[in-house]
Amino acid sequence: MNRHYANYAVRRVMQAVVVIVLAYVFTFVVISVLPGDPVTSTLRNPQNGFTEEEITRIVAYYGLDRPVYEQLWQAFSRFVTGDLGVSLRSGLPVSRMIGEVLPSTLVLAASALAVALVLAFAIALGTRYLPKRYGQGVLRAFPSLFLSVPNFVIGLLLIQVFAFQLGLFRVIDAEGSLATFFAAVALGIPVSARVTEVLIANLDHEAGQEYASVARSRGLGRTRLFVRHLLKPSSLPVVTVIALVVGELLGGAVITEQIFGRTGIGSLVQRSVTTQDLPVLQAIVALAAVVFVVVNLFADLVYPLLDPRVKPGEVRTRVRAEVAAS
Amino acid sequence: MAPQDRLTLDRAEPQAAPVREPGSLLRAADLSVSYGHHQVVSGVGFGLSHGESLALIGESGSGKSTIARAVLRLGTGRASGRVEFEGQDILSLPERRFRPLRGRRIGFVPQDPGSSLNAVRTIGSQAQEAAALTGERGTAQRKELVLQTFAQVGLDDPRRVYDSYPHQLSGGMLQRVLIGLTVLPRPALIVADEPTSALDVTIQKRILDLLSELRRDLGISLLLITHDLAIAAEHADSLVVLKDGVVQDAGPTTAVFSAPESDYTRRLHADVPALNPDRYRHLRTRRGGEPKIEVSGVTKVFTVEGKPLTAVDDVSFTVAAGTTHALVGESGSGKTTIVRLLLGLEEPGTGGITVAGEEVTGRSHASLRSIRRHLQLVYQNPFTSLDPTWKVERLVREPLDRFGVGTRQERTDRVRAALESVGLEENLLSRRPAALSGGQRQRVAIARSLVLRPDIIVLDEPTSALDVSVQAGIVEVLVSLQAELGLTYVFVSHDLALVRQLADTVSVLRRGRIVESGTVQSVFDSPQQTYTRTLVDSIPQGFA
Amino acid sequence: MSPARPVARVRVPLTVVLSFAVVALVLSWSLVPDLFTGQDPARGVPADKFRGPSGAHWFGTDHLGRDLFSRVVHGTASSVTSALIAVGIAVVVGGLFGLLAGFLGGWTDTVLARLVDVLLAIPEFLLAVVVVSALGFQTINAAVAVGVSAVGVFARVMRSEVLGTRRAVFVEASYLQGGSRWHILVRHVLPNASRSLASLAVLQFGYSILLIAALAFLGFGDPPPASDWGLLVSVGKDYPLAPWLVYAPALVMIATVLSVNRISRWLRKTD
Amino acid sequence: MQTSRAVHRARPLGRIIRTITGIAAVIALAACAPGGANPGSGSGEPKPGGDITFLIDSLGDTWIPNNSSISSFQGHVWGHLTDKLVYVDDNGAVSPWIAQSWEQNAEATQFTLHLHPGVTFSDGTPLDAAAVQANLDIWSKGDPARGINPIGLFPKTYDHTEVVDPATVKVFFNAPTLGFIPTLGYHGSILISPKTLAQPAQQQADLSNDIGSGPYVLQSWKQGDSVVLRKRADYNWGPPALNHTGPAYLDTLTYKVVAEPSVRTAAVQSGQADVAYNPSPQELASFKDQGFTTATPRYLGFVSGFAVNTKVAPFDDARVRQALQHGIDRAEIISTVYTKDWLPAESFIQSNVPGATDHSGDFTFDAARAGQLLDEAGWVAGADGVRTKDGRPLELTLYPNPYLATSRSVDELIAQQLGRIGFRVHIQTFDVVTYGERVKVGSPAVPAYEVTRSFIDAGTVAGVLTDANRGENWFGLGQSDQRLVQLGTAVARASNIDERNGVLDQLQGYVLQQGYFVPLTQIVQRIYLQSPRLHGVTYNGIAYANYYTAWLG
Repeated sequence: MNRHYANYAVRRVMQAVVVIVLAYVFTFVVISVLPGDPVTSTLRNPQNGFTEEEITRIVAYYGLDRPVYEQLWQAFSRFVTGDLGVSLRSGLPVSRMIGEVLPSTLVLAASALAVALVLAFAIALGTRYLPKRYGQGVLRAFPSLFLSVPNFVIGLLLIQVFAFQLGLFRVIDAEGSLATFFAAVALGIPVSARVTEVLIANLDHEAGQEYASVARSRGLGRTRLFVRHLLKPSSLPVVTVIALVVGELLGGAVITEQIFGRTGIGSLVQRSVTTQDLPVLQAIVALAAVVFVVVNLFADLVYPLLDPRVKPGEVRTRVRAEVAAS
Repeated sequence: MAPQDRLTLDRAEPQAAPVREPGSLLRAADLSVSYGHHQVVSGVGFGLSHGESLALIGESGSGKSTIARAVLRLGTGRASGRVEFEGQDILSLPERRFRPLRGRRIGFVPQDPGSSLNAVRTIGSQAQEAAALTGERGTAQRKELVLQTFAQVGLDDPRRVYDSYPHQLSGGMLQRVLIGLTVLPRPALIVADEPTSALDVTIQKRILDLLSELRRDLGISLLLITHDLAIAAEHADSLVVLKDGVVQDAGPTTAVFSAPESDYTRRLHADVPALNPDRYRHLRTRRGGEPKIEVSGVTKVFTVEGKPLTAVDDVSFTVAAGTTHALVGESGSGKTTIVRLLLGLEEPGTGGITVAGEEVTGRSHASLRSIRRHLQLVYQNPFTSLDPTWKVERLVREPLDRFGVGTRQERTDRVRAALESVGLEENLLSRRPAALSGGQRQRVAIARSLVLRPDIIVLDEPTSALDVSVQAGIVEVLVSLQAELGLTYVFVSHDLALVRQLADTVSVLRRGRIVESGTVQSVFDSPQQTYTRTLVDSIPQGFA
Repeated sequence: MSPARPVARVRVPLTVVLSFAVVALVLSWSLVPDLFTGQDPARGVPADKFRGPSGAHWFGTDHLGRDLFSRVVHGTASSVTSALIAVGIAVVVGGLFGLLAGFLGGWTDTVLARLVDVLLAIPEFLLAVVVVSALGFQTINAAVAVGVSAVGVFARVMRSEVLGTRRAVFVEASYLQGGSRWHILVRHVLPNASRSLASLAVLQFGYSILLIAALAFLGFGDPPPASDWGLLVSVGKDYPLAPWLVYAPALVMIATVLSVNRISRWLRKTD
Repeated sequence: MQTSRAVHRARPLGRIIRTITGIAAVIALAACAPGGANPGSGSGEPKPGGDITFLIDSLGDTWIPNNSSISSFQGHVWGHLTDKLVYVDDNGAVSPWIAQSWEQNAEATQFTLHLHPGVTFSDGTPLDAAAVQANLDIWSKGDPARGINPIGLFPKTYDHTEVVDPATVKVFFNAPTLGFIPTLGYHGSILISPKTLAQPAQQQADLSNDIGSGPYVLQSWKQGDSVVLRKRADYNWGPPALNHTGPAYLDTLTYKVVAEPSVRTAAVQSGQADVAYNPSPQELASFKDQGFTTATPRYLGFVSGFAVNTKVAPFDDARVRQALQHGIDRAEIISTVYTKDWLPAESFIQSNVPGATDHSGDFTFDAARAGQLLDEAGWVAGADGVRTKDGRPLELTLYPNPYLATSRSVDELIAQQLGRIGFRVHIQTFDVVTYGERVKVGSPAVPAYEVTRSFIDAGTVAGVLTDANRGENWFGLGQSDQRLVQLGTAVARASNIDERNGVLDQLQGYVLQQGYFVPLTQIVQRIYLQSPRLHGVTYNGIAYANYYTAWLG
């Protein structure tokens, strides 16, 4: 197993590197498909009153007059050395812009993940304890409901009720702890749906397994059965799910941050898209891919160590399919 | 898990003192269990005394496992009636008071040892749970108890077992672990739900013997759930025969076995291969014709995780036209690989295979097609061998379409004829496999293999996924078709009793090698090898 | 033990019936909106602006006095169509990727697998945002973007289904029956692999409605007087004094997606 | 907002070298400005101290001064961090600020500015003639090689500046540039420390490196999120027109980005913030009823309206253009999309621009008249209400202007109104970037370009009418309309305000009678909802709120 595992680890790391490189190129190409360049089109706004000659000189400053492959090569060789380039709009180094807002998004994403996990485990636990006829059906409908409500509606609702009606937090102090909590709820609810679905499905699966009956036949009560037997095998796939929803947390942050007035990666995406600030957008997408790939790499490498049954690379596909289908 | 303890029963019954009479330990009366509106057990009653054993016999859907679970209150169905254990009606006990009985007084041995232990915890940590039922507090002492018990149930290296994860042990070892954990707290009763049906034949016998031994030595009563009449007769003092949740026959083993009251029991008796070695003799016309299949010196080596694994090692046998040759072996004996080699699905490393005079090895897909017209395969599991999206008519017609046989009308006629020959009604033509029973599906699979009118059919454990009575029907069809069409069969099976019923010649396989071969008569009556003898001995004899 | 499969009629739960009813209603809104509302979605009576829900205006009126119910009904076609486009792209492109990768294996599989990894590595919503920003801010482009962002998932599911089906015993059986690769691919692998893809597609339909709405909410969709559901919420949110402008279309959206999810779940169960 | 025309609207310039004294301006403005601009004044005395939070849609993209000073968003911050050479109030009146006085030659090609002594930037650098020279140069030319744009509307006729002495500069133009002095009060013309200007773009993009001389200095900022300003204790050179000396009253100003308009207004309503920028106009009435202050200052510039492309059929026909003018019900737009605070257009420039005259008679709403004009032009009403001519329907595509939040709603309403007289109106909306790319003046796809443009001097008008002197050629006429060319040239060449005003009146009448421009309403691009406890806010000529004079009650 050990040599096998080492081989597997090396192969996965190499795959991850290839994916990151391809993701960078893919994003660059997609973004550059855009006809014309964003700087020119903004400068042409008549209110600015620029002459064509002035525009040409400004565009040359940003290097936008060069062919795409040349721009890609330059941007990529800088990216490899950790230089993310300079924003077309703010004129600031992109790494500084991202660095400034990153902590806020990390806090939000981590809180949202915590909310999602607490919610998921609470609901899953509820389905074990509530009577089948009444409470359970409602609980089981939760993930589906969570996935059906647009996250911007959740956000608007939370703000309306908790900030304006009840005055629990100040919207202008978006980084405050309660404001962060509610933003995390808005962001975490759809994520929790994914975790809950997998968790409930696994709990049901495990509880239906023969070993659960056998354990009960050894006189184990419901709680000890849950804690000692069902919890671990059911929660292990959650590791993989968490790795998969990292992307969802980043994507959802675009809307959540906009609604809650937070300044983070999400609102930076929103700004750089509306202003076509390509270097910023490129850097964020590339970094998101790096984060996603690294987190998943980590999950894949750790999983076989947590679950004695699993051969490297096996469960991942199963859980992925489950998540995809949920 | 939903609570199943909301049972409303007469609880005014006095707490009778245990007496030594039939049913003094466990007595069920008018027991019914239903899932939703579907009643699966109706008014069943039986009794079991201290130190005795009782077998509940039935095919799938007979409700036997449901009853076992009702006794342990592990099932999800609603039970009504009465189940007295040591004089106490356990159906009406609140869960809180019943739970102490589980494990301590009533033990449970499950069907599939592979899935009956938590895969992410070590055997030892789960064994601790069982040891705790003895009241022993110290972990070290409990471990000592566990290790002793493991030794007692015949596990060679208790310490290694203790530290292992379930997937690191074989099925037989796991079943020993489970039995050990069950007897550890010295319960009064063990409920064993088909404890051996997932195991190889030789191990089956050893496990059953172990159970009987423990019962004798420790004075534990046994409630044995099984579909195998022969096994039941061998290991139980009394029998209850169930069909569709209703008792068909009950009483001491000798009585039920030798003079069954119900038709069902009689039919069941007749369908068990072990008890009727000569059932199909009248249908079998032995014609030692030309050799249809010749396998000579075939070896196949696979590479698994970088290591070579010899699946088939220098195997040779011939099958005469119109006869049945059986390949017998336990799991891992290489019998499936031989089938795949025969069909050209694998290339042998060395050796040659000739089918109907044509060399199979080293041929292209296209030229193999012509051989396959003569050579058809019936798979083990009819639940996976039929495309679930296709209808019966199209499933059976597929070989005709692929080989472009006849006109459309001719094909339709041949499909109908094939279905008729396997005893299926025409109205099934437009059904999909999901709407068929297991036996019907296997008949469809056989019809599909017949429709091209091949000379040879390879039958890869064609009945192992089916009930005995269904199996009997299928075997009947196979045998009469052979008589009618002069087919040659290669019959792969782990069930020696079945082989004895329908094969002419046999090769006994072990770890890829043929250990013994010859006519069925000679191999079964006077086995030369120890292994063959063990196999033959493991055929249940009914009650001895 | 052979699990006897009773030939039982499939019983349809009440919630599924309700879900089908909701979906049927929504589909008929999109096909024949005029049957359901007599009011012009684009022309309002400016004097009647910001009227709350009432008998005359079920969902109230908006800032130009237009009937919101009529706008929701007339916006259905665009919301439904764009979600269908998204699903179509995901199913066709993703399905094809998965089919080829799973069936051909080897180099094709390796190359496609890396491409799919890339699509999966970029967070779905971010990918949609990038694609829509490259194509231009219109609902149709948002639909394409959402479709592209789902290609990875569909490819991966299709691939694993194909691999699973390809290894199925009945496929080998067909091969032994003389079936060619093409025959097996088209007649056995595709129908079987598509079954789980179908319930995923239904699910993705609901999810696409939400994603396209989210893009519209951020201003990456069609502008008014179009009345996609997401756009209605997005425009409505600017008028906190008329909360129905947000909640009426939001509820319609939630009901639709919930129903679609329920149906998908049911399809998966009855598979 | 009530407009009172200032006394120095007509400021004689010319041969006589005239010095405007600060005192005169102070008296004049004290009389009119606060009353008009500050509805919240009057309760108690101003007192120092306090902090306010201003919620804004965005803080734009960059802080490079030249690239951001004219932004509707960053302009708020620049207005407090920096000073300008002159002050222009909401009626276009120009008064001294850092330039205490100025003279010009008769041809309006040379200007001499006399600077306020003792003014320093917050880094201690003196704001002297050299600093002004550096600023004028960078406004005019920018430095594209360093990524620094020029200020677009700065007169292209600028030649150079000479430092006469530390307190005097002389500015030279290569053609008459009557608009130079007013342009110095334009939001682009902010005075930045020469040290900052010498830095590369990446440094200038960091707001903390951008040093001004204004009443506030930067305390902290976070890109895309917020800017906190702290008052400068030694500030003592505010515009005399604002009637306030010494430092500002409020201790800090916090500009905080809240993208959702409803969240901004709700935050002010619930007392969590003091000012919300750009609330939805339709909700203003309700806020007023609840006791909140609303401000809708008009900037100086063009009204909201359409520049019609006469190259695109059928708008090559004056009768069709006039039908557009008469077919639009401005009162309904105001009552539906806006409030009573909005005024219908009287010309194609805002009525507070010096030189604007009332021509509303040329484009009154009259559906019957519009129909008649279309009949005369040969457009026949069809069964579905759409007029056709030679089989072609009467169609018009509108492109709502993304820089004006209400534009979308207005266009939807106009589509309904024009629909009644037989037009089929399509609406095509784009985001800011795509709009900039696809919707251009004179493009054949754009029959009616929706104008939103502020200017500080009416002379700007001359540059848009035709393509003479690299003009913007708004109406697609080139120089084919002799009369228009002639009027435009007269406005541009004028070296005297009185002379120019006369021509300007003729020009307005001619453009509107020809139907070249279809005015809608006077434009309010910046709307403020503010807490009732905030007093003393002033609004300048480009409608930015100034909190130098503001205090909390």
